[in-house]
Amino acid sequence: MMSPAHYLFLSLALFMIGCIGVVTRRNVIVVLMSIELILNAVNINLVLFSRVFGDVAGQVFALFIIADAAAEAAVGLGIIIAFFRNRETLLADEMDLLKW
Amino acid sequence: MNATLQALLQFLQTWWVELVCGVVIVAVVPLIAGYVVLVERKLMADMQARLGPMRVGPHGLLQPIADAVKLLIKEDIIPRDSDALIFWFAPVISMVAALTSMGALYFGPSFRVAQGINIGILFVIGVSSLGFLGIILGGWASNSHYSIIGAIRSTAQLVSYETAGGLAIIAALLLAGTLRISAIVDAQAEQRVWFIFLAPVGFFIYLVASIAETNRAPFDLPEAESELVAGYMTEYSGFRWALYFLGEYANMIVVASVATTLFLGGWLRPFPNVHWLNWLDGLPPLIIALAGIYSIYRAGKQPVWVQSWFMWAVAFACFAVAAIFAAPIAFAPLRFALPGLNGAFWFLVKVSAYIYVFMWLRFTLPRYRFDQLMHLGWYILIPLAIVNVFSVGVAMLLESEFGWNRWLALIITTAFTLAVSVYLVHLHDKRAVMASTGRGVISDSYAG
Amino acid sequence: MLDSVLFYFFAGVAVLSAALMVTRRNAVHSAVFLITTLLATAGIFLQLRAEFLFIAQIILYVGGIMVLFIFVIMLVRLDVALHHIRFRMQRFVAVLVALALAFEVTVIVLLAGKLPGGGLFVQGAAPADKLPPNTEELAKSLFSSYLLPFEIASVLLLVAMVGAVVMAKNRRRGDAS
Amino acid sequence: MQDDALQNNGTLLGADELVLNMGPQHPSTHGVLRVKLKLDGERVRGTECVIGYLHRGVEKIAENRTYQQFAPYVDRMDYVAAVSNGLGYCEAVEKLLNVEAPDRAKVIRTILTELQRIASHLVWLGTHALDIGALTPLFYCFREREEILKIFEKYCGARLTTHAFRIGGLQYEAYDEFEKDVERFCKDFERRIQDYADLLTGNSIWIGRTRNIGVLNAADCIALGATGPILRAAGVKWDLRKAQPYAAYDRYQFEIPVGTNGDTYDRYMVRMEEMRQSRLICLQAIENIPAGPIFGKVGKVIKPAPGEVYHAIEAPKGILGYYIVSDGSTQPYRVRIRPPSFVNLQALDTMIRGHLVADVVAVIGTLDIVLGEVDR
Repeated sequence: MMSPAHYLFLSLALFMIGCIGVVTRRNVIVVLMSIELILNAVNINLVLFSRVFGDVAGQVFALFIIADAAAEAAVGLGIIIAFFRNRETLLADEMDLLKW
Repeated sequence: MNATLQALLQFLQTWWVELVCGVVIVAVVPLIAGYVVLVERKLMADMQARLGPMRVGPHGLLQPIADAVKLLIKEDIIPRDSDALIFWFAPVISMVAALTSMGALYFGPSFRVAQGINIGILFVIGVSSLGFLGIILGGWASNSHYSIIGAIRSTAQLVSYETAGGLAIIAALLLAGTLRISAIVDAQAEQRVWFIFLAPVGFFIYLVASIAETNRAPFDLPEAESELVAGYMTEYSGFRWALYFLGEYANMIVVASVATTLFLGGWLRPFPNVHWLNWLDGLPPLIIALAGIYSIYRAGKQPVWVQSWFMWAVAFACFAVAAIFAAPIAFAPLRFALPGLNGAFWFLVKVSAYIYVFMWLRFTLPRYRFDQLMHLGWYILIPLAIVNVFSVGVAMLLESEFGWNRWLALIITTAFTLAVSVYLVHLHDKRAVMASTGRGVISDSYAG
Repeated sequence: MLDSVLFYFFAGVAVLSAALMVTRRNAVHSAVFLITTLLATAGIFLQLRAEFLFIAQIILYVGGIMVLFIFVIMLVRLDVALHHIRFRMQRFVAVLVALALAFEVTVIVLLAGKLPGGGLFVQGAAPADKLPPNTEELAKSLFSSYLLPFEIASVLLLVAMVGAVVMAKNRRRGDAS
Repeated sequence: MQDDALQNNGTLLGADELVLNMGPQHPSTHGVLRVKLKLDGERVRGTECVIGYLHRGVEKIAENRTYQQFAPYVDRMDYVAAVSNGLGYCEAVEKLLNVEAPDRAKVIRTILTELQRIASHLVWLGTHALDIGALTPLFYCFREREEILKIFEKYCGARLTTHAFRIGGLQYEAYDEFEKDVERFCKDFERRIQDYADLLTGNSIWIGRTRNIGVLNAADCIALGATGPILRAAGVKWDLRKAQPYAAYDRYQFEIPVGTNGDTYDRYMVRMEEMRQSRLICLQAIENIPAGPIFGKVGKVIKPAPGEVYHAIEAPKGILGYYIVSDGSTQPYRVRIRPPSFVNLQALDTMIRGHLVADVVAVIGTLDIVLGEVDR
C-alpha cells in the first residue's frame, strides 16, 4: 500500500478540480457533474482511512455518500429539466429569478 | 531499471495463467461470437423453410470468417459533423465491457481467468452494464436522428431492465448466500437442486430482462430495423460496426453464463449426486464423436472435393476433441481432468440452450413498441422482482427460523408471487384498456 | 511495486480526466471524462481493497447516475452557444481559492507528523492478504451498527425519487393544477 | 387543451420538434415512399408524404399507345397484383367497345384474379409482420405466393407482370392441369393460412401492436376516399364484387368480411378472411369452368366510338378505377387511373397523428401501398 499522503493528495486534486468546475462553469449540468466529482474525492478519503484503520465504517459512509449523490443527481436533473422546459436555457447566470 | 524488470518478471510469474486465459478469451470470444451468428442464421433458416448460408465452406461453416474478413477490409466511414473521437471510441467501449466482464466468469470448474473474486457475480453484471456507454455515445456521436433515438431507447431500456434483472438474481443469491461464482455453483451441488427449481419466478424475470438487456427480439427496439434502420449502429460500417456486433453477441454469452451459473447449476451435470447416473459422464465424448460421424456422412454428399475435404477435417477435429474428453475416462492417471472437461462441456450445453431460447423467441415473436416495453418493465417485471425477493426471503426465514420444510415454504411463497404477477398483469391490462379508449393520450414513454 | 504502478496509473487518469471534464465545452465530453474519472477512482478503491465499493461505484455511479446525466444532456439537446464566458473573474477567484485550499491541506499533511497522536501516517494498516472479506464485513456493519443511517438513506432515496418525478413531470400550461 | 399546449410550448421538453426523414431509402416504407415525420420525442405530431420517386407517367404513355399496346403498362402499376390491374383495364375497354368477354374467359379471369388477390395479401401479410418485427411469416407467405406465381407462369409464361388478359377475352387457353393445380393450392392453403393465424392472431404482442393503432372510422374513410380492406375494416360493407358485380363474381357465394373498429388489427383480420373467401371463390370456380371460346368479338384493330367510360373493380388494395376517353382513334385520348394505394395513402396522416414512431411502420404496412401504383 502507498502512503496515505498519496491518496490524500489525489483526493485533494480531484476536490480542487471539482471546486473550480462548480465555480467557473455556466452549464448547470456540468456544475452538477463537478459536484459529483467533489463527492467522489471525499469518498477516496473515507475509503483510505477505512483501510488505514482497518475499520469498515468509512466504506459504509462512502456508500451513503454514493446514495446521496444518486438522490442529488435525480433531484438536480429533475430541476434542470423543469427549468429547461420553462426557460429553454441551461446557463447558470440566466437563472436569476426566484419565480416566473 | 533492473528492479522494474525484476518486478515485471515476478508479476508475470504470479499471474501468467490468468494472463494467458485473458488473452485466450479476447482471441476466442470473437470467433465464438461469429459462430453464434452462423448458428443463429442456420436456425433462422431452418425455422423459415430455407437453407441459410451454404456457399462459404460446406453448410456455410466458413461464413463467419468470410464475414469477418469482409468487415475488416470495408471502408471505415466517419460521417461529416460527427464527433469523430467519440464516434471512433464508442464501439470499443461496448466490446471491452463485454470482454472484461467475462474475466470474472467461470466457464467450467477450471476454465476461468480470475478466481475467487469476492464480488464475482456483481462484477460481471456491473461491468457488462458499462456496454451501454458505447451504445449511447456512439448514437450521440453519429449525429443522426435514427442513431440518437436508438441510443436513447437503448439506454432507457437498459436501465429499466437492469433493475429488474438485478433484483431477479437476488433470489438466487439469497439461496446461495454468496457472491462468489464458484461458491454459488457449489451451493447448488450441496443443496442437490438447481436454483431454477427453487426460484422459478426469478429465473423467468432474469430471462426476460436479459433478452431486453442484450437488445434481442422481441425487445430489439434500439436497432429495430423496420423503424430505425439500425438504431445506434446506423452510421457505422466496417470494423466499427463489427465491434458493436461482437460486443452484443459477447454480451449474450455473458448473460447466458450468468443465468447458467445462478439458476441452471453452472457446470454441474444433471443430477450430480445420483450415482447410478454416473454414465452421464461418458456422454460428452459420445456426443462429440456422433457429431464427427455425422460430418463424415455429410462429407460424402458435398458437391466439391474441397468441401468434402473440409468436412473430413471437421470430422477429425470432432474425433480429436472426443478423444480428449474420453481420455480421463479411459486412463485412470488422467482421472483428475474429468471434472474440468465435463464441467466445461455441460456449461457450454447450458449456455447454448439459453442462447437457443433467445433465438427461438426472436424468430417467433413480433416486436414490442417502446412504451409497451417500458410498461412491461416498470409495471410488471420490477414489482414482480421485488415481490419475488421478498417471498424467497420469507421462505428462507420460514425454513431457518421455524423449521418448515424447504420445499413447502418455497411452493407457498412462489404461489404468492404468481398470484401477485396475475394481479399485476390484470392491472396492466386494465390500464391498457383505459389508455386505448382515449386515443393519443400522451404517456411519457421514457418515464415509463 | 505493482501497487504503486496501479496507484499512479489510476491517479493520473483520474486527475487528467477530471481536469478535462471541467475544461471541455461540450457537455457530453464532460460527462465522458467524468465517467473516466469515476472509473479510475473505482480502480483506486479496488487498490485499497474495497471491492464492494469498487463495484458499487461502477454500478451506481457509472451505470446509474451518469446514465441519468447523459440522458438529460441528450434530451435537452443543448444548442445554446457557450462561447461567451462571463465568469472570467470568477475563474480567477476559483483558482485562487483552490490554491489556498491546496496549500492548507498540504501544510497539514506535511506537518501531520508533528501533531499529537502521530498524525496521518498510521502504520497499523493490515496487509492486503490478511483483510477479512470485504463484502461480508460491510454488510454486517451496514445492517447492525449503521442500520438507522441505512434506513434513512433509503428514505432519502425515496424522497429524491418522488421529488424528481414531481419536478420532471410534464405539467402543461393551462392546466389548473 | 393538449393541442393548445403543444402549439404554445412545442414539445415534451419544450425543445424543437425533431424532424425525422423516413425514406425514400428506408427498410419499411415499402419502396420509395418518403415520409417526413414531425416528432416530439417519439410521438408523431404530423406527417408529410413525399411521393413521385417512381413516377413514370403511365397515364401519359397511354395517350401514345394503342389500346392493346397499353395493356402491359397497367401491370407495372401495382406490380404485386398485376392480374387485377389487367382485369380492370380490359373490362374498361370492353365496356367502351360495348362487348363482353365469353363466359369461359370470365371464369378463368375470376380464378386468376382471386389467386392474385391471395398473392397480394400474402405479400402484405409477410411485410406487415416483418415491419412489426415478426421475421418468420414473411418466408412462409412467400412460399405460398410462389405456388400462385407458378400457376401464373404455367398459364401465361410470366410471374410478376403477367399481362394475362386481353381486351375481349383471353389470349391463352387454360393449360391441362390448371384446375388441378388451383385445387391443390387451395387445399394446402387452408392449412397454411391457419398456421399464420396461429402465429399472429392471438399473439398478445401482435394485438398490442395493432389494436387501436391507426384507427380510421367509417366517416373518415369515406371522406378520404379510402377503399378496400381499410373501408371494410371500419365496418362499411362495400365490395364492388358484390355491389357492382363484374367478371363472373355474381355466380359465386362468398362473404364480405367487415371489421368494427377500423384499427390495424381489424384490417389484419379482414384481409386474412378475404384470403379465405378468395380461396372459396377459386374452389367454386374450378368446379365448373364453362366450355366455349375464350375470345370475344373484338377485331385486331380497336377503334372505339368517341365517348368515355369509367369502370372500377375491387383490386386487392381497394377500388381500382379506369376512366378512358376515346376520340375515335386507335389510341385513347385520355386515360385516368384511380389507384387504390394512392387514395388510401392520403389517410396516413389522419391515422398516425399522436402515435409513436414504431406505429408509423405498422400503419404504412397496414395501408398496403405499392409505390408503383401511387406514383404511376
